[in-house]
Amino acid sequence: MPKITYREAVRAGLREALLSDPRVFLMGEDVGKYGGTYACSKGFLDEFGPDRIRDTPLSESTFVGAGIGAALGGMRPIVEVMTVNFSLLALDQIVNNAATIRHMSGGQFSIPLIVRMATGAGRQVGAQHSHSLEGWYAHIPGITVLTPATVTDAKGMLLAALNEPDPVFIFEHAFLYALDGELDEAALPVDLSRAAVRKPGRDVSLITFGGSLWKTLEAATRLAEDGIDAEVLDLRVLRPLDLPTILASVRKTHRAVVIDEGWRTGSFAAEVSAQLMEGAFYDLDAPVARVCTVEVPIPYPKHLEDAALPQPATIVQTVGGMLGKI
Amino acid sequence: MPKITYREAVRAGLREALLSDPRVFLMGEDVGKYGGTYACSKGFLDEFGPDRIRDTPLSESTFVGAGIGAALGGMRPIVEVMTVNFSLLALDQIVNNAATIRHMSGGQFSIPLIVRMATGAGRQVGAQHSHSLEGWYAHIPGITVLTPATVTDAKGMLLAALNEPDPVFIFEHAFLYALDGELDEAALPVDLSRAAVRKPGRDVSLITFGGSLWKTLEAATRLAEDGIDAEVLDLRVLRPLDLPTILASVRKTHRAVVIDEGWRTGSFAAEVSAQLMEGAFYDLDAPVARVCTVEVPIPYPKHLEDAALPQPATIVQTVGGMLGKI
Amino acid sequence: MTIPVDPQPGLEQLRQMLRIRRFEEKCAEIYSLGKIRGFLHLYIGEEAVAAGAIPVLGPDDAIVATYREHGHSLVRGTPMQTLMAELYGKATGCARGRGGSMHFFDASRRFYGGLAIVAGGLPVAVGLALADKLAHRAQVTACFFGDGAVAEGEFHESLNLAALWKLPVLFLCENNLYAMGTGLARHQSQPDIARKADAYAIPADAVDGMDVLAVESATQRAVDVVRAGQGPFLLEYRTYRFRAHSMYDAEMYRTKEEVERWKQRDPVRLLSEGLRAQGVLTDAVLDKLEAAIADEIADAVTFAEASPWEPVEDLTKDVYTERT
Amino acid sequence: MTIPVDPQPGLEQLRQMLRIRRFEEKCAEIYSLGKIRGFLHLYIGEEAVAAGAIPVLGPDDAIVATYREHGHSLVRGTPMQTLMAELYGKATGCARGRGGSMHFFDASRRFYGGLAIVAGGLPVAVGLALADKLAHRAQVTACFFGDGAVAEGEFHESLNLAALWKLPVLFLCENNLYAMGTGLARHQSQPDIARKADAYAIPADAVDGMDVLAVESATQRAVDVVRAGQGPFLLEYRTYRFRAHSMYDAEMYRTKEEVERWKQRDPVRLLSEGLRAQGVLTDAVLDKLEAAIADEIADAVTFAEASPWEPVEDLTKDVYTERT
Ligand SMILES: Cc1ncc(C[n+]2csc(CCOP(=O)(O)OP(=O)(O)O)c2C)c(N)n1
Ligand SMILES: Cc1ncc(C[n+]2csc(CCOP(=O)(O)OP(=O)(O)O)c2C)c(N)n1
Ligand SMILES: [Mg+2]
Ligand SMILES: [Mg+2]
Repeated sequence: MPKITYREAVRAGLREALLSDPRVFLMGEDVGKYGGTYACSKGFLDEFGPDRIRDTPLSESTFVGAGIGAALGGMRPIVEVMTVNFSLLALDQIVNNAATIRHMSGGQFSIPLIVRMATGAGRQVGAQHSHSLEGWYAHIPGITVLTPATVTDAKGMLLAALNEPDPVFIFEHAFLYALDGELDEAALPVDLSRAAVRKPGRDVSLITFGGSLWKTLEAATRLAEDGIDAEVLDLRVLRPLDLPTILASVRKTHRAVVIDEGWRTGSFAAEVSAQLMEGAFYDLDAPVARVCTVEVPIPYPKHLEDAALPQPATIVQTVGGMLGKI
Repeated sequence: MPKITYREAVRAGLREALLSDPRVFLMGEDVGKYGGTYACSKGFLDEFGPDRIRDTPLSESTFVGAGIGAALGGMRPIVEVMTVNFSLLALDQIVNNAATIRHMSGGQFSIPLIVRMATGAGRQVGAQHSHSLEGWYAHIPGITVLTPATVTDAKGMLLAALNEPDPVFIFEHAFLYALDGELDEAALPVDLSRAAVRKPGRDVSLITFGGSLWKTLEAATRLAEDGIDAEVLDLRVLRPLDLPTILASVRKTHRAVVIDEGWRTGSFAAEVSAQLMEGAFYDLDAPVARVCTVEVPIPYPKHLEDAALPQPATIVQTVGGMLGKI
Repeated sequence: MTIPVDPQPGLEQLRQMLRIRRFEEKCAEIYSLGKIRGFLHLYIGEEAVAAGAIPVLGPDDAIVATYREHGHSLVRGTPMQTLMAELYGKATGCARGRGGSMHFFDASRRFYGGLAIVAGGLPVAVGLALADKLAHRAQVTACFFGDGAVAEGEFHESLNLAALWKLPVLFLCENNLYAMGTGLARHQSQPDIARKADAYAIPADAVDGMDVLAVESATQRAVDVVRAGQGPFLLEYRTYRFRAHSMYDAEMYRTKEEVERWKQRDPVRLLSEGLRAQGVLTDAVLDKLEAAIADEIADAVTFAEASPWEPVEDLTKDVYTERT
Repeated sequence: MTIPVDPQPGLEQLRQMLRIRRFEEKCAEIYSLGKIRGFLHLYIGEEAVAAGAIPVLGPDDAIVATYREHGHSLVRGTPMQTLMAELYGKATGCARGRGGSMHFFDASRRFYGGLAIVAGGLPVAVGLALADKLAHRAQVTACFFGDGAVAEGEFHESLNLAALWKLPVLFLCENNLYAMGTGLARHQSQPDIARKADAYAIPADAVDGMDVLAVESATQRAVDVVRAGQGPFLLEYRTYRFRAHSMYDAEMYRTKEEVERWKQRDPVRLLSEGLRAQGVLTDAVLDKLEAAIADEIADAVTFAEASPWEPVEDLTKDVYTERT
């Protein structure tokens, strides 16, 4: 399988979308002339022209709302909100329009809208640019929330999202764009209904998603050195959640740690823990643990940012504590 | 103790705040000439004048942001966002400024801001006007989240919030304004650090907050008729959460149901469940259950809205199922 | 008020205004019986705007309106039965009863709501127009909003985006001088709304919103500009709401005299007088009109009363599209 | 460019502009060593704005700026040592190292950031001015923002609110013709920014932002209006950024020629030439200035390098105020 970067995979997915469906167009801040903040649409303005690659003014609420309108009007808009941090300005359109219009109209309207955004911390960009709010978004009925963690998902989820008749939000962890990986073309478009076991194991289920997957896999490797066989589950889709796969894993391992870059209180990890409480209580040999971000606006210096975020070491330590080892 | 309505209690709290501290002023849509959407500031414009009772244009982001600025400038603004539904427009100011500036500046600045808003469903006002997002807000470090459910808390939390040096968000369930109750003046300003046991009991802990408290108490009454002695816990403060009181209750009853008007996935109830997983796993005789709102934009007709929201009957049924009775 | 040579349009406009007026009077009555619930924002006093503006649009043009949209739906042609059923919350309603007063929808007439967050419809309208432009359809999108919406950031963002991209959007501001209880001069530092268009290099106009014929011709001019592909247009209708903001309010924010003064310019009365002076409207004609409208309303109420509720089992239907 | 009779102000402005220029050149150097991380938005090319505008303010006036605020902090008087330490993320930094380049703060100089959400500072500035007004303090709040911010809804909302309430806010737009990679004409349908003030009935002006003396006098006029209690003022500085948006970008959105053309109007060069023509600036004077600045920078770097990190135990300190 060819090795490409996550950024290239996103770009390839976008390009395929644009080539395959004339209703698809891109809009967002600097997706055109600049080539995309994360270079995911580099060259597109030349290739597809300004009608389909649309630079917007800084006005998140309106260009996301315009995406909703364009989808209602029969197009297949792909909106890039530069980062999740700025999406807060568009939340009214998302929660009150994108998520409600289908139901509220009695099913008369569909909104086949895709919104992509970079998410996550770890690049020393400080408190206003380091949010991880994909778990927060997953609270909202009416939308689908995707967190591609691999290059195959980066491309494949975009293509799969194009087939969705309802709004899909794709959160790309900013740290992943430079990640190299094997692109499994045969798997495209990927299945949006299932979580993925990224590493099978018997002793404990490490449940995570997005950028934290790689830290979790690293932790699993370290745990293996200590003789602990961890299963790593990548949720992939936060809404709707693939509960059967989670429950199957935990019923096998009897232990679970949820790793989530969101702040602990009200994290998506809490939802997973509550689901395990409800669905696997009698299978658990130990309480489900959470490894989340410390409840603090993310500070700029590396040592403090590292201390705030989940790290392989914290995961290893949590598992060790749970298993009474290390 | 005198009986007054929740609305009168809020109004009395606001009035006392205005009388006691010249730095206090009110701003928001229709707080002045109109007298407040829920009449909580009726007569204030005449009594305190237009400098201190400020009608704002429809511009949630800016008047909440102006509240942040005024607090930075040494005032004690009380901002009314008409309802939580419109607060989505102000989330950038809340998450990126109000919640971060103190920490991000290295502790140089305080933001003694109070933001009040009506929350909740149950009045047949449809999908865009029926959100319950206080649990969502509780995800954000740097702010305090209050959910007064009684008339004493309605007044007392406001007064207590005035002593807080950091941003406080008060969610008043719209259904409560007409509620009658006894105002315990001796308890004012109330303690913001503790959850309250509203009804002691031995068999199960019913954990809730805000508007759901009254449905939960009604359920407890019905359960008592069936011989089930439920303890009813009113969280009161969602952030910071009073975990010791929750744990003490569940360690006594060994069973818990969390009742929350938020949508189930990512609800605050999930956080409470996860906390019990972590702090009371070995004390639990049954998995913690959640009674939440069905994951659907709230529909207008009464029968569908009732079906979407937590109800005394659903609580009773859940407890019955848990105890193997009824 | 000048009356056109052909009297029929004038009569049709009177009929539409009376349909709105009588329909809403009935709604208020039913509301007090508790059969309509939630918020109910009446359009009474502002009928000339919908009645004058909407017939100018073609059947393929799109409309985005607010929670005060009964009049717009009626004039657009959504059957009164389904609107009344919607107000009752019945399954036969124009949004299957789920929306209620604030959320009328009608896909077959490109009526995209009934959106109840102030200014929230503007970006959606911009997007609808963008879709039309990208698909090379010569359609326009008419976006109605109140004076209160002008203060919201989305007004500013939407006008800028629509102008930058030369999108076929009619920004139609129903300036009734109040945002709930806040008068125009207390929410706009520049109360001349049409004048704001210059900040976006958009053409604009302001028109007497109580004069249905003036509304019609100003809207027609605006539509012509927009349909010619010259980008958006901002049109301000100067009108007034005769009732409370929603069903009840103390109206402490305005005087009885002010309301009475505006009622002298009641759009129904203005048009009626004009048509009478022309000899087009007689008592007999009016009686016939009123009788037909009374029948239509009675029929709508009967329909709504008799209609079924959506089964509770369907509560979660259409949160997402059903997969087959 | 007219040079004032007293040459000292001109020299002081040159010194401030050179401090910014050399400081940021050093920052870029240190960034490539990996000692400064995250985003680093250089102000190079725009120095005349901060150097001309900020000295006009009094010590009790407030300032709200953006992520491109190094120049503003330097001119305001926050010691260069603490700014450099902030860029290093050290505990001695002006925000204890927690903020970094985008989040300079200085309570003692009423410098409220360093706020990095575009337009997010405008409402805060409105609130600061409201506090001053309510407390009857004759202070003004200067709010700096870019041309990109003008498109955001908060620009619109904030100007309206400040004008309605006659608040002492200086809205200072640093129009450098680009919002990241999007040129002014591609993000503003009405690219004449000062002209937008009419939509809020606010006085406005636009000035050559490369001419520090013009910046100074225009700002002084604006401050006079605002301090007189006549409400806000919108002032547009027409300037240009010589470097990439943040540390690196491909700059595909503009031509080298355009950048070169603007460099002909380098504000440092313009002022230097003027001062030389006047005989105020000589090579010797310039060498002395540069040497002093080089010392100041070297000292700041030494300070930053030698400074301690905030202990990791303090991570959660100041999320909330410590209770005693
Ligand atoms: C964003 C938002 N804020 C507040 C409200 C509550 N609200 C509903 S209507 C209204 C007044 C709107 O006034 P205007 O736009 O002039 O429309 P009108 O009611 O006069 O037709 C307000 C404040 C809302 N629906 N949305
Ligand atoms: C709300 C928001 N959207 C997007 C961004 C990302 N961003 C940072 S700076 C910038 C361009 C801003 O341009 P302008 O206001 O002209 O300021 P300049 O950088 O030119 O000084 C963008 C898009 C942001 N910080 N905030
Ligand atoms: Mg109005
Ligand atoms: Mg710029």
